[in-house]
Amino acid sequence: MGNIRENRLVHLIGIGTMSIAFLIFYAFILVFVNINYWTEKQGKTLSMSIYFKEEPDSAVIENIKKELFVFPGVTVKQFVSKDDAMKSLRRKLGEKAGLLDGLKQNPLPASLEITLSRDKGGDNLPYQLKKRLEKSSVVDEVHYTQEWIKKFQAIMEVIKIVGVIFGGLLFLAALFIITNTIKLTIYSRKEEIEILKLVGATNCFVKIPFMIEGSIQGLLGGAVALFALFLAYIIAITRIDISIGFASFNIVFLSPYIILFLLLMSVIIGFIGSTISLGRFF
Amino acid sequence: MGNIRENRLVHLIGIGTMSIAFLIFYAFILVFVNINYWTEKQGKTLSMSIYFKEEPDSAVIENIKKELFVFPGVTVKQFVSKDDAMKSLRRKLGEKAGLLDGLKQNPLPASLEITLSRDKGGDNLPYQLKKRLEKSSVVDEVHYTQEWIKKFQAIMEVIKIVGVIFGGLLFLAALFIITNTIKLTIYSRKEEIEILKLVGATNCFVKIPFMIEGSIQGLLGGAVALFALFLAYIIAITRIDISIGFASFNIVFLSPYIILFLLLMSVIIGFIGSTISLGRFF
Amino acid sequence: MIQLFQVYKNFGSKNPALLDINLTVKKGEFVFITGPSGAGKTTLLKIIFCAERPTSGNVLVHGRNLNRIKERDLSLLRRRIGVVFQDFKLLPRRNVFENVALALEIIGFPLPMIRKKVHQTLRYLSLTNKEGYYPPQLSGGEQQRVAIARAIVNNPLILLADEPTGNLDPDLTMEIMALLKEIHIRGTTVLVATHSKELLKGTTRRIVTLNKGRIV
Amino acid sequence: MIQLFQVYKNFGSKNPALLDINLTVKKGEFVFITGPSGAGKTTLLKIIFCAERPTSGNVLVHGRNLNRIKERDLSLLRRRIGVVFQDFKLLPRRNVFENVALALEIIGFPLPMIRKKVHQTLRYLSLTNKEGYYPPQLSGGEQQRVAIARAIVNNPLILLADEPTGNLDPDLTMEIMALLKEIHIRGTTVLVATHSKELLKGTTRRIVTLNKGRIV
Ligand SMILES: Nc1ncnc2c1ncn2[C@@H]1O[C@H](COP(=O)(O)OP(=O)(O)OP(=O)(O)O)[C@@H](O)[C@H]1O
Ligand SMILES: Nc1ncnc2c1ncn2[C@@H]1O[C@H](COP(=O)(O)OP(=O)(O)OP(=O)(O)O)[C@@H](O)[C@H]1O
Ligand SMILES: [Mg+2]
Ligand SMILES: [Mg+2]
Repeated sequence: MGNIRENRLVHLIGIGTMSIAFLIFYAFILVFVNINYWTEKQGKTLSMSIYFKEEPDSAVIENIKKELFVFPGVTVKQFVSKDDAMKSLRRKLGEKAGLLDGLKQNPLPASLEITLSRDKGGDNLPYQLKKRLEKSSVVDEVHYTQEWIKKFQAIMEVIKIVGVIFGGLLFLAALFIITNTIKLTIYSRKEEIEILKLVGATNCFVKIPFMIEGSIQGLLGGAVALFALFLAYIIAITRIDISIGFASFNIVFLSPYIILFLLLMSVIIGFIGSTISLGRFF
Repeated sequence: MGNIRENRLVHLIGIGTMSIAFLIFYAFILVFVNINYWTEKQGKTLSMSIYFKEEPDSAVIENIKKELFVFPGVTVKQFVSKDDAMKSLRRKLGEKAGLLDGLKQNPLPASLEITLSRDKGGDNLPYQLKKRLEKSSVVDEVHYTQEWIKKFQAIMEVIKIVGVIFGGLLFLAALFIITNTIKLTIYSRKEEIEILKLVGATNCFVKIPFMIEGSIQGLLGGAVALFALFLAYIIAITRIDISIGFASFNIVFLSPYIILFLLLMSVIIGFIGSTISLGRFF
Repeated sequence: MIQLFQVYKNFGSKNPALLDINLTVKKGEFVFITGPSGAGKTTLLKIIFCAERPTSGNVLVHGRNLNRIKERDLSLLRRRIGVVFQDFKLLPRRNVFENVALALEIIGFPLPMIRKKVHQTLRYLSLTNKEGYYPPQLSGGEQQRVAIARAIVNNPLILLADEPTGNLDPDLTMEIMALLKEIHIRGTTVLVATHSKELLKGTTRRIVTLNKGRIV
Repeated sequence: MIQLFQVYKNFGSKNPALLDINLTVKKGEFVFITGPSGAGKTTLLKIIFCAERPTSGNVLVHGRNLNRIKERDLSLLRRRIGVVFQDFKLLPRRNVFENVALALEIIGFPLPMIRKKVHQTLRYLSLTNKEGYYPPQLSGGEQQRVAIARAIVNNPLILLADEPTGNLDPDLTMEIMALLKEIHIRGTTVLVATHSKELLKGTTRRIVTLNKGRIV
C-alpha cells in the first residue's frame, strides 16, 4: 500500500517537473508572441495627430477629411475637440483634476487622430502628409512617431532573432529535463520491467503502459503549465497597466490554435521521452 | 557491478538535468546583466559629435576644447579628421571600398567626439551645449541622441521589472526542478536508506553522504552550466556583431564575483535540495 | 525437452559457476537438482530459462536452440515455462491476485477465465484470504507460495522451481510437493532445485547433484 | 533482556498478526520461535527490533520501553542487536566486505579493526573468496551467510535470526548452528525463528511455538 502511494508521489514529482519545464517554455512563447504582435501592429500602422489652431467647425473637419482620403491607407480614428481633450486630461489627472479649475480658458488644442498603414501608403507618406497639412491655415502642427518606430523596429528585429534562438534552446532544455525526469521514474521501476520480461511479456506488453503513462504525464504537465500561465496572464492584465510613454501595451494570450498545438506537443514530448527512456531496457 | 554503473548513470542524469536548469537561469542572468550594463552606460553618458565645416587646425580644436571644459562632465573622446573619417568608412565598406576611389574630394566632415556624463552635467546640458556650439563659425552641426535614449530608458525600466520578476520565477523553477531530480534519485535508493536505519545508523550517518552528494551534484551542475554559458558567450562575441543602428552591443560576461556567487548558490541549492528530499525518510 | 551440451558459465572470476554440463531431461520427467550452496543450481535453471546466456555450449529447450532464438520467440517460449524464483521476483506494486493473473494476462486469456484460474490456484495454495495483499505485506512463506502460484497458473510445459519450499514449514512443504506431483502427472516436465534433505528423502525421482559447477 | 506484555499487532485486516503475546527472554537465553507460515514469527522479531510498533502492549528490550524510546536511543539500541533478516536486506551497491563492515562503521570502529573483524567473520562463514562480490552476484545461500556475518560481526548483545538457514544445505546448516551456539556461549541472547524440523530436532533449548498470532 505504501508502495502505491509512493509510486503516485513519484508520478506527481514527474508531472510537477514537467509542468515547470513546460511553463518556462510557454511563458517565453507568450512573451515572444506579444512582442511580435506588438511590433507588427506598431510597425504597420503609424498614428498621427493633426492639431488645429482653433476649434474647427464640422465643415473644416470634413474638408480636412476629404483631403486625407486622397491618400491611400489613411484611416480617421476620431476627432478630439478642445472639450474632449480637457475631459481626457481630467480623467488622467484623477484626484488632482482640481488643479485645472483655475484655468480661465481651455489651453488644449482640438485634434484629429488618424492612422496610416505602411502597407498601402509607403514609407514616404507620413512626411508628405505632414508637410501638406501644415500648409493649411487651420492646422497648427502635425505630430507622428515614425522616426522613433524605425529605431525601435531595429531593436525588435534583434530581439526576434535572439528570441528564436533562445526559444529553441529553451525547447531543447525542456525536452531534456522532461526526458530525464521520465528516465528517473522509469529507473525506479527497472526491476518490474525485468520481472515482466522474465515472465514472458513481449516488449510491447511492457513498453506500451509506460508510453501511455508518459504521454498522459506530458499532457497533464502541459495542461498544468498552460493553466498556470493563464492565471499569471489574468493577474498580469488586471494588475499591470504597462504604458511606455508613447503607447500602452495590450497583452494578448496565446491563440486557441497555439494552445492546441502546445498541448499536442506536450503529449508528443511525453511519448518521445518515455520511448527514449525505455530504450535502455530493450 | 551493473548496479554501480546504473547508479552512476542516475547521477549523470541528475547532474545533466541540474545543469540545464541552472543554464536557463544563468543565461537569463547574463542577458539581464548585459541589458543592465548597457542601459546604465547609455543612460549615464551621452555621446555627442561636433561636425566642423572645414578641416579645423589644432588651434581651433584647442579653442573648442577649452570652451567645452567649462561644462562639468564633458570628456573629449577623440578628434576625427576628414582623413580618419574616410579611413573608417573604407574599413567599414571592406571589399566595396573601391567605390570610393572615384571621389575627387573627401566629402566627409571632420568631427570631435565627446561624451557628457548625466551625473555631473544635468539633463539640460546637451541642449545648451548644442545651441552654444552651433553658434560657432567653425562648427557645422552638433548631433546627439538623448531624445531617443529617454524613450529607450522607459522601455528598459519595464524590461528590468519584468526581468526581475521573470528571473525570480526562473530561479524558483530551477530550484523546483533540481529538488525534484534529487528527490527522484534519492527515491531510487529508498531501500538502502531503510536498511541503514535498521542496522542502527543514526540519521546523520545516513543523511550526510546524501547531502554531500547533493552539494557536489549541485556544484557540478552549476559548473557545467557556467561552462556551457561561457562557450555560448565566446561563440556569440566572435560570430555576432550586433549593431542596432546607433550603437553596437558590447556583450560582457558575468563578473568573477557573480560567477563565484552563482557557484556557491548552486552548491547551496544542491544541499538544500537533498535536505528537503531527505525529509520524507526521517 | 531440455538438453544441455558442454555448457560452461563463467561470471569472470577464476571459478566458473558451471563446468562442462551435459544434461538431458525428457518430456514429462521429474528431476531434482541438488548440491551445496553456491554449487550452480540457480545458474543452471537461469540458463535453461535464458535469463543468463552460457559462456559456451548449447542449450535446447522444447526443440529451440537458445543461442539462436529471437527476442519475440524467447517471450513465447518463456510463457510456456513456469519459474519459481529463489527470491520470488513478485511485482511489489501489484497485489497477490494481479501478480498471479499476470502470467495469464501476458498470454491474452479472457478476464473471466483469468479470474477463475487464479482463484482456483490461490485456493490450492491456501492464499485465498491474501488476494488483495501486496507482496511487502506478506510473510516469507506466503510470498513463496504466490511465486509458486504464478509459475503454475498457466499449466506450463516446463516448471522450474528454485528452492520452492525454503521458507515453508514441513506441513506446507508436503502440500507443495503433492501439488508438484499433480502437475507432473498432468504432463509438465518439472525441475526442482533444492538442498532440503526432506524433499529428497525416499524419493524415486532422478536426482542430479552439482558440486562446484560440475555434475557429480 | 526482552520482555513483551500483552502485545497485539494488527495490520488492518480482520486477523491480527499477533494476539496477546507475553514473553520473557532472559539474558543469555537461546530461544527458538517456530510455527507455520504466516504465524507471526517475523512480526514478533520486528517488534522486538522496533521495525514495527505494536498496536497495543509494551515491549522492554535491554531495560528500555520501546514505546517511549527516542530516535537517537533507538539507533544506539539497534547497534547492540544483530539481525538476520528473512529477506537478507543487503545493500545491493556495496560489496560483501562493505556490507559486513557497515555494522562496525556505524559504531565508529577504527578501520584496521574493522578489516580484521570482517575478515575473521567472513572466514567463519566460508565467504573469504566472495569479499569483492556484490549481493546480486551471490547465490541465495551466500547472501544469507553475508546477512549472518553482518549480524554477528559486532558481537551483539542480542541476536535475532529469522530463518537463518532457509537457503542453506544441511552441512552449512549444521555449521551455522554451531556458530550460533558459540556466539551464545560468549554471552549473546539468541532468538531464532525457524520452521526447520532439522534445527529443532533433539534440541534442549526453549521452543516458543506461534500459531495464528498466538503462543501455543
Ligand atoms: N552475476 C554473477 N556474477 C558473478 N558471480 C555469480 C553471479 N551469479 C552467480 N555467481 C556465482 O556463481 C556461483 C553459483 O551460484 P548459484 O546461484 O548458481 O548457486 P546455487 O547453487 O543456486 O546456490 P544456493 O543454494 O546458495 O542458492 C556462486 O558462487 C555465485 O557467487
Ligand atoms: N505490513 C503488513 N501488512 C499487512 N499484513 C501483514 C504485514 N506484515 C505481515 N502481515 C501479515 O501478518 C501475518 C504474519 O506474518 P509474519 O511475516 O510474521 O509470518 P511468519 O511467521 O514470519 O511467516 P513465514 O514463516 O512465512 O515467514 C501474515 O499473515 C502476513 O500476511
Ligand atoms: Mg540458488
Ligand atoms: Mg517470516
